[in-house]
Amino acid sequence: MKSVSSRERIVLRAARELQDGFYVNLGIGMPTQVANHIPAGMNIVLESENGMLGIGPFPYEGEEDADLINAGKQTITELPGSSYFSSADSFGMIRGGHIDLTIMGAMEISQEGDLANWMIPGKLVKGMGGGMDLVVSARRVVMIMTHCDKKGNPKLLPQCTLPLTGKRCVHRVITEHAVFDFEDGKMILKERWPETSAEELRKITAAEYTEADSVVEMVI
Amino acid sequence: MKSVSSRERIVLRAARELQDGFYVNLGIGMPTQVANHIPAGMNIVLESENGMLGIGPFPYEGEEDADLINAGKQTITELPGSSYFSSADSFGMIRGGHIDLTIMGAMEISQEGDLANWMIPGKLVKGMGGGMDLVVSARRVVMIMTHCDKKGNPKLLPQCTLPLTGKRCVHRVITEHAVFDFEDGKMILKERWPETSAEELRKITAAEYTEADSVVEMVI
Amino acid sequence: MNKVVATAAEALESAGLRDGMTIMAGGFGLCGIPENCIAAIRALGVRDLTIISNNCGVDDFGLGILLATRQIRKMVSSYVGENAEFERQFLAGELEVDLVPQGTLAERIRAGGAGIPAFYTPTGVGTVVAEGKEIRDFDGRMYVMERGLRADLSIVKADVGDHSGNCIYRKTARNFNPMMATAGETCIVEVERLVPTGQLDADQIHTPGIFVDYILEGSNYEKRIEQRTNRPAGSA
Amino acid sequence: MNKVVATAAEALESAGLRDGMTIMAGGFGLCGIPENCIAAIRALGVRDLTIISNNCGVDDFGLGILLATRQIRKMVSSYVGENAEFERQFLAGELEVDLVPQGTLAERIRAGGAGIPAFYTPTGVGTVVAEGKEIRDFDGRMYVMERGLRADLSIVKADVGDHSGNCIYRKTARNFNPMMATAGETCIVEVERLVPTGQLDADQIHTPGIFVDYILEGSNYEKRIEQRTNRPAGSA
Repeated sequence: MKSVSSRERIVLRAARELQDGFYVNLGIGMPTQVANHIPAGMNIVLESENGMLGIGPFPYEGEEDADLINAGKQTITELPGSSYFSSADSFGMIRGGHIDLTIMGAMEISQEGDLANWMIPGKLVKGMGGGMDLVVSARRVVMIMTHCDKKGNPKLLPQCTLPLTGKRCVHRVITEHAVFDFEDGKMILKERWPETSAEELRKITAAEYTEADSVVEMVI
Repeated sequence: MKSVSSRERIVLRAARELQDGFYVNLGIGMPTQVANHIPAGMNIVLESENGMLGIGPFPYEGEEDADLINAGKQTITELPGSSYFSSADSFGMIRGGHIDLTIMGAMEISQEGDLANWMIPGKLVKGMGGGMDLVVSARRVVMIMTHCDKKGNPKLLPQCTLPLTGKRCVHRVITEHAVFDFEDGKMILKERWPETSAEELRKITAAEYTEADSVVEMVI
Repeated sequence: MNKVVATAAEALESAGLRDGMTIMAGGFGLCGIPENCIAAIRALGVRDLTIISNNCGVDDFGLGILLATRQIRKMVSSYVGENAEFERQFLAGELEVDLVPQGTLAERIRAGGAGIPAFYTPTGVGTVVAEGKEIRDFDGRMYVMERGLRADLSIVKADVGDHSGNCIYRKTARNFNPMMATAGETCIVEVERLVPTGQLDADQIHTPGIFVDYILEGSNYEKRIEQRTNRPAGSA
Repeated sequence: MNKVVATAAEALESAGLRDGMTIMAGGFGLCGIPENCIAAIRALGVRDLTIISNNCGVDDFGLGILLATRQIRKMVSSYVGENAEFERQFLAGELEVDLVPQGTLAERIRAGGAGIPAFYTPTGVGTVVAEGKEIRDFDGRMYVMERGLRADLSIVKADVGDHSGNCIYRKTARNFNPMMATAGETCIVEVERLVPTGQLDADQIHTPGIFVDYILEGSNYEKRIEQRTNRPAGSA
């Protein structure tokens, strides 16, 4: 087992969601790092909702192009086969179900698969950006997050306490301890990190969940 | 006064509807001929609803391009400043009110400005093409037609007898005898051909209309 | 993940072409039509097709050749009947026809591909087109609700395409092709020229490869002209 | 019929810039923003503006410079608050903010320009975004009705334009610009390079001139980068 941080573990596990030929949208922050772990030989096309397919690596110093950024406003590069389009066409693509997979960060997820990741009451509301569109329209919606918040409070809850981004929209959530799927409004444990016991997991998970017939070891 | 046929008279009068800077859609048939009478020095951009702005003249023999046709499926050419776009973008342009003027042929027009020009009962229905979109969305909708049908029956009627293309959509109709405007569901005589008497006009016009304060001579 | 196939027949078989399918076919008149796919559908002999296409070709070319073989059960179009066999089948009740205003047809397909289940348009209010549909007032003007349109398969014709499925159309041959590429569960594009990925300018792609499942370089394009119109030699 | 003007100020004055106007401004973050028009609006000093733009710039650049001068009354955006002055005015109740999901914002503008008064989207159902709006079932899924969006004026940034107003955008600087060009009663485009009509390939025009009322070649483009990210020299 590699010695990696919780966040690295989440990112590495998330990279295993990729499949050859997938068109993928990665959210800002931790999800963006999934791009660093695309298996060699696998053909993945990354979409940026500000109007691009085929995101390349960050540019070398001095080669930044102000006209070429991702949805996190970072400078990027293009690849052979890239294409550009308007925001309307971009979200037409997203809403039309053409994105195979989106991987995004989450703040809270309910046991029914509701998602909250855009607004913290008491803090300034900055806006939902393109997240609300992505989570209701990508063919597969995978959330990644640390299992608990900085104070140790569970983020997998019976119900979200924060304003929702989408209702029953999450297909899978990956944390450093486990992988859960949501099927017909039910939360099901699919994989557990070997160093986390079943009891421990129950303790840090406020949401109600059942275990799949064969819960497998979470592998990164 | 030039010696011209009724149809030529209609086309010449219709050409006077053009204004510098206008983006114009001309219907199939007689309206297409209006393009031959754009005053020298006037800048008119012709739109073709199959996806082009800036229709040029017909090509010389041997220079036809199968990829370049107008909405009547005739071979055409492009001009400096032309652009191509999809049918969705074309009708977005039309529905969005960006076409300054459309000139189309009509079969019947009611005194309220209803239009029928796509379907003759008893004959095979071929379809409305883009006409229904154009007549409800162009900023100015001008219809041209002979005043009566081949049997001498009026085509300006109290009510249309044919299935409608659009309700209260016509702004102006030009025939070989007169020009009428439609304002708030009322039909108003604006211009009369000098050789057509006021009485004669009443006789060949089944629709009810009032005369404008100053009916002027129709000039071509 | 290889989208490139050798022939239209191979693409159609991979796409699971079958009786009763709903197929969107690009083109306006005979301009920008997927000639190779149409010919292959004829050769493969599937029946009871619903075809969504602005027109239905002519007697011996374009979608018209699928009428001769009685493979089409229903047409969804804005303008049809440029051929005698169409008229005969329609009048005999052998062919169903759903006429849709051209702008509404284009927008319904665009909506279908863009995840919009319904929208409102002023087109057709007060006409037979709006009968049985919801009519609604927005800001004092009446609109009719129209539904997004999707198909099992779309067959699209582009000028140039690359191995990733990125496509560029040429002149008015673009027409319905770009929207149809987005609205089919499976999308086949045939191009006149297929180039390796990386040869096309990313700013100039009309249809990004994400929409394209199969791409092929077509052959023997006839590109027939419906109305050959010329100006006299020597004229301006 | 001359669309070409010398400066953004001239275009804005011709367009009747005035207090209380609703203005759409292209750009995503600081990418593809109409720098010259924003600077001219600041210089002309109009107030009580409603600005429809995906973001609101940063403290000293982009639309943020109109916050410093208190010219903006309301923002319609999908993501805001990258600057301190925005936060201060918002918390003080001096600035109104209408947050719209990015895809819904893009589609509302596209609809506004395309004569679609309303459409349905799955985005936001079950969230605060859908509160007070019509929710409707289509084929077993719930959607929310959203309205088309127009503005008195749109200010757009393209890479190249011609004297007829035809425009081409560059890379991700395209973003909201093309739709906004269609949805303003008046549309001003500023370009980095203005060329005579006929210099651009008709197949490659992103915004046809029909949408453009005024066009100008901008000057002194700063094109600031918000998040300069690099890979190490020598890495793949």
